[in-house]
Amino acid sequence: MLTTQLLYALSGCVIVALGLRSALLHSSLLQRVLAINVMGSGVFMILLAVAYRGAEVAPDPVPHALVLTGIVVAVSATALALALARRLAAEQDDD
Amino acid sequence: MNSTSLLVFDGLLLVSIVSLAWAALASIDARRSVILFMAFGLVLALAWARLRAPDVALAEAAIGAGLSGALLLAALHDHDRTAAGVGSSSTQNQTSAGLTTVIRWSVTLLCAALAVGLGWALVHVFDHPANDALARAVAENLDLSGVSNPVTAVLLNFRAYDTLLELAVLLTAVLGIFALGPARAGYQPAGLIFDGLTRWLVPVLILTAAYLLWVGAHAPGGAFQAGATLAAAGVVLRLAGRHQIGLPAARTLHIVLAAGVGMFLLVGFALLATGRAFLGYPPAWAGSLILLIETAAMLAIAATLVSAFVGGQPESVTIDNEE
Amino acid sequence: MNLENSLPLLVVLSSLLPGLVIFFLREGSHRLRTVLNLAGAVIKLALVVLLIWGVFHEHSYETRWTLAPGLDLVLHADTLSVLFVTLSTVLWLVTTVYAIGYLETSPHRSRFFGFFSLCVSATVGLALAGNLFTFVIFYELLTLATYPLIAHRGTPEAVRGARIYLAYTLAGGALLMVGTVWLHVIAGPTAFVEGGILNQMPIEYHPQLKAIFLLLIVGLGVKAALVPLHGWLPAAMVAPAPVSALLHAVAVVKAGAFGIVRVVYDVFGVNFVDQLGLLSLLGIAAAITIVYGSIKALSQDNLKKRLAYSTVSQVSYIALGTAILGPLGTIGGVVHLVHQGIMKITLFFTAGNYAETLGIHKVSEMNGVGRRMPGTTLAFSIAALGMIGVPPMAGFVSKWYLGLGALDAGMAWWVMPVLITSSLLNAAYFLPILHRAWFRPQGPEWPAEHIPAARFETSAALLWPPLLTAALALAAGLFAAAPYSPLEWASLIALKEYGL
Amino acid sequence: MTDVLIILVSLPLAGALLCLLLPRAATVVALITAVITALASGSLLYAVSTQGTLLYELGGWTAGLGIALRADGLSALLLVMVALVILATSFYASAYFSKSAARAHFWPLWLLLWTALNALLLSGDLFNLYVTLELLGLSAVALASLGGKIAAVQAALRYLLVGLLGSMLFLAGVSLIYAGYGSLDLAVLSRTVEPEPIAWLALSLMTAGLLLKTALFPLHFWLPPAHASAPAPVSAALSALVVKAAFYLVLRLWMDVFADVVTPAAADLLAALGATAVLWGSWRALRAQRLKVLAAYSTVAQLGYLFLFFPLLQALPPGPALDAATGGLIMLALSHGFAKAGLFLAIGVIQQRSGNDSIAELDGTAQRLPVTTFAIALAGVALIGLPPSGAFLGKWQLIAGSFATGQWLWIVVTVIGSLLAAAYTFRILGHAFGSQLYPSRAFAVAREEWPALILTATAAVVLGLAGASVWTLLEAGA
Repeated sequence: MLTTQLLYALSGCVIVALGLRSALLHSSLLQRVLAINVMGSGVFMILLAVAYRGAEVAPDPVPHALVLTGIVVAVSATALALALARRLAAEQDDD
Repeated sequence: MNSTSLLVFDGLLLVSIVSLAWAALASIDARRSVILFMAFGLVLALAWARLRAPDVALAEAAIGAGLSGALLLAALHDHDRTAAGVGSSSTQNQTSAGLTTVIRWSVTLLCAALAVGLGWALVHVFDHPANDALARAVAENLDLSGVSNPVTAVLLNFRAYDTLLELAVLLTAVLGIFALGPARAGYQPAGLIFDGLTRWLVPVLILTAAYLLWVGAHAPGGAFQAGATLAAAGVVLRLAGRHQIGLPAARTLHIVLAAGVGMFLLVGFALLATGRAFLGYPPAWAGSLILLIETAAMLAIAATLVSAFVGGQPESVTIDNEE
Repeated sequence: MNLENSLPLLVVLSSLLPGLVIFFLREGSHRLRTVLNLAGAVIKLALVVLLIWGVFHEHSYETRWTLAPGLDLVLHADTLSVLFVTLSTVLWLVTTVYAIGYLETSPHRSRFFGFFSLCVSATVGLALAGNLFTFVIFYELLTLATYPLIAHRGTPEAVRGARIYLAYTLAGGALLMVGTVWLHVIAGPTAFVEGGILNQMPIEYHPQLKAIFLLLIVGLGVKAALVPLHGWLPAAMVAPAPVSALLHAVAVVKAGAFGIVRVVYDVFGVNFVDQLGLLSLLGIAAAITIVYGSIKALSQDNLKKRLAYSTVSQVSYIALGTAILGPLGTIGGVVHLVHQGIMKITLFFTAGNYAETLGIHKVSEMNGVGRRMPGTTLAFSIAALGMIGVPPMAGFVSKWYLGLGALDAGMAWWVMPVLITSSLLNAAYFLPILHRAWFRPQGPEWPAEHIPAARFETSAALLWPPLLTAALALAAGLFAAAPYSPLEWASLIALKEYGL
Repeated sequence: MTDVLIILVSLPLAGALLCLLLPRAATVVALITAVITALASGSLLYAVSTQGTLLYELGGWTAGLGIALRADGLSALLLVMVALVILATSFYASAYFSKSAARAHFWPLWLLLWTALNALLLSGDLFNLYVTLELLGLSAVALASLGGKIAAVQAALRYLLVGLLGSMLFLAGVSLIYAGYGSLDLAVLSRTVEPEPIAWLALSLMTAGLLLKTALFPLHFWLPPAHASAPAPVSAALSALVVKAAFYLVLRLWMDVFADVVTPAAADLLAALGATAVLWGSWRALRAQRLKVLAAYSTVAQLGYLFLFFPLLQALPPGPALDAATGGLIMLALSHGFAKAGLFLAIGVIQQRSGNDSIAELDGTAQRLPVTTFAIALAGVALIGLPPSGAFLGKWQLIAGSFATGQWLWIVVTVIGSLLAAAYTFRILGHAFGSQLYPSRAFAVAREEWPALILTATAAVVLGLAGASVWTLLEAGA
């Protein structure tokens, strides 16, 4: 097996775990959003590592496409979350 | 570079990525975590490039690090202005200290176990030769796809349906943001230097976007990278204190936002009408149809991201609330 | 769609459809509502007459509709169902007339008569149920349809009474359902067949069958008000008189008793139940209920409460008859299904009359009421004497056959004492009332006189129904031997059950 | 003919765009779209009943390289439920929002939600399912936050974060599957997946994510605030449909794609959680002070039922018994969908008429709105599982299966849960009686009262009487 592939995949696992942990434990909204994004990046790293075929062979393009989609979905969700947080803050100020 | 030095490079890269992630999540100060998160994104882009995923690397740099970062910083800006904000605690029930430590540790252990489990399973997988069926299928059908960049082929032809729904997700997000109320107040008009900077920076960004869109057919790039770059132009204008930030009036803005999904549907329905499958491009037309869709998508993505950054419909633009 | 497969359905619809229409009627449109009610009742009666004739001439009527794999909704007419259908149809017609008179001015009449019709539709459906699954469906529907009737007045105690009723009956319904499902799993779809279908079951299933039998009997015992499951019945007394009449004589309590008869005879088979050693258990439960109900009735001053406890006791005669092995016991039990109905509905009508006309709710207020309301009091007396079992009243016939059956089955040593004690107790709580009504001098004034004595002692719609049912009770006793009499029909059923 | 599959996704999506571009005509456009889409769903059901499972390969690429849409009996039935519920709710919403400015925002998001539901029910591709989950989650959150009361926004935010976490876990599972089997197509996977570490881990990650979204105890904490603070039509869709979509995916994965991977112990775990959900949810519903909170907790309980019988489906050998039980489970899901949607609409009517939904102050309203009260009663019949509701048949079949497999515990839980449901239903209905106020008609039906009545009647009567067709459909499209 390819050491590179394995190295990146394993780091991906670690990042997923880190993200999940903070997502579950953090109380701060912002950090939860960050945590979920980090977790996503971990998953993306696993996918890209799976796609990797070494220096000579061309990688599997499908996971690349999936990750691209994933990145855009993630940014949309983040945007909505931040907008909600902003509205919430405004409401709380009114009270 | 020989393999050992590459291995060292990989090692350093991954160590820095993991530690950046850790730092971003661990830091108490919201601002610092955001900055670290953006750094994390940029280094990730390097990693993607290293894994021979240049399209993803571009997208990560532009969207993952760039625009997410911009959004987060804007949120922080609100946070500074309002007492409670994104940084503040959202959980109502404050549990006792003893309990929290127990929870902390159990969650940590759980996540550690998950990491080990994932790693173990993946090691198992990598023992076997990789399953290349799909990759080969893509390669074989690439000529029929109308583009030579396999990633673009997957995104806009083989799995175009994913991309259609993905654009729907973007649209949903921006509509949700609009529903939450008016945009932020704009920034103060910038000083001469920055203003002058924008005068040439914006055109460059627009040109880059156009280039990325065009090149996507055969080389790394495409609608998303291009859209993000275009959005960057908008962000710059916004920071320069321009209120209109290149966004059109409500009705037109809505058209642009809907353009991505709309073009997809038009092409899809048209093909259905001609008796082909939904989004089943005729090989001869595939290239141009894809470019058409990508152009619309780029505009929609850019408009969406800028609107998200502004946090609603720009002041000058008010949703026409009929009667 | 011919008569053979549509008649049972039509019998149900004849009250269901008018009921649904009535819901949408304007409160004021009194005449239209009355027309719909009576039309439904009369049409149903006509259909039932057709049914009796057909069943007597061995025609088979069955409506079948599949709801789910292995679950058919079956409406089927056999001798037993016809007996119950006839009872409820006749008494419904009378009760409708009475209810129209009784609720003259009270609010929510459209709601009341709507659910009133649903209630009867459920009862008829339950009577015509061709298998246990269908029976369960209508058993639950009956619960739902009665709840609004009990809560109708909307007073806190009315709502409370209705809630207690629900708590009991829904719990019972759940047990009945679980038992039925279990039976389905081990024995397949359980159609009602004279003589039962389970006696062929291999021995290793007997423990399960025992458990199932207990589940079913407890589930049915709730509505049949077997002690200690009778708690809801006194609480439900807050309902308007016509509802109480329906509850006690036609619908709810009867549904429970009828279900017990069905399960013992047409699902398990009475001999098989005996073989499982559960028949005597049922008998003991019935006996305890009979005596307990009568004793409780003694101490009630509230007239309707006293009648309620008397129901607890009287309905268990049916269960007792079922528990007595042999055709004579069966006849006694089944015929009491009818007799108790006629007599008890009379008693509740009259009680309603006293309350509506003179505001009398307590036994202690009834001194000399016989002179003020002779017709009503006459009806009351006939029914009461019948309940006690004075010859030649209907009640006497039932008890006579129960006694003979007990002798026949060699159960006399414990059945006879029960019958005698309960009859004495019946006398002990009815005769004083009669004495007060006829022979005690009338007090200075009545608690609250609503309807002054005009042409009749009270409004005609209230007076005639009890007189009619009293006459029926008398006739059922006097002409017990006549063809088509309840007794004759019960004997027919008994013969079929024992395959004689 | 199979074009109807893609039509069912693209039609509401196109409708959403039109509503966005023609804000003045939004309501009309939306209602027209709703009617047409509902008809399309009906035709799909018919097609499945006649031709069995339908396949549509997008872009003409073979499933695997491309994405395939699939419709079998299960997805067709759920699609029709979604269509009918959304159709009725749309008519209700046109009255509900007639005065509020939120209207312009509501309709596009509403149709996007429908797009997501249909896409999810038809998708035959794991990653595509992830995208539909996100679309569903974001549109649901955006709708839940409409009106922008502080409680609503707060609940929506938590709802969003939970949903995102859920989809991330799901995506992690998906990537493991791709790593292990090199395909995302469900049909391919159901042939190639084997009971081994990678599959177990992937399935547990995806299931964990979905349970978070379907709010199975103890992951239900986010549901009551979100469902109780959203506008009534939105609550109806969230409680009746959105959580069902995640449940459908769990069912699809466990009983279909990963059937060989699932272990009895895992099924027992789900059932244990389901049992707790039934008891805890019902209990909280019984203690609730507000109608919407009651309805939300009842959803928690009812979702518990849907998982209660997983061990049963595991234990039964393929054959009529299993089909009967599976049909029973689907029947429960359908019946709850209609009933709960109707219940929320009815509560919405009460809330708009009387200004609040507190149970204590219900007396007057319940008597002024007999039809709405009756609708609540019908919903109750279906939630309790009394005849002639679909739930009654469903529970019957499932209890029968439990007896057949000797799984007594689930029977006890079902009975207790049903009795608790009766308790919280009649706690409401007790307020309907009293003689101080009453209308001249027992049933004078106002425009906004019809949808609730129709939906609840469907659950409590139609589904029961037409029940047999559900089983035959599942057979046909199997």
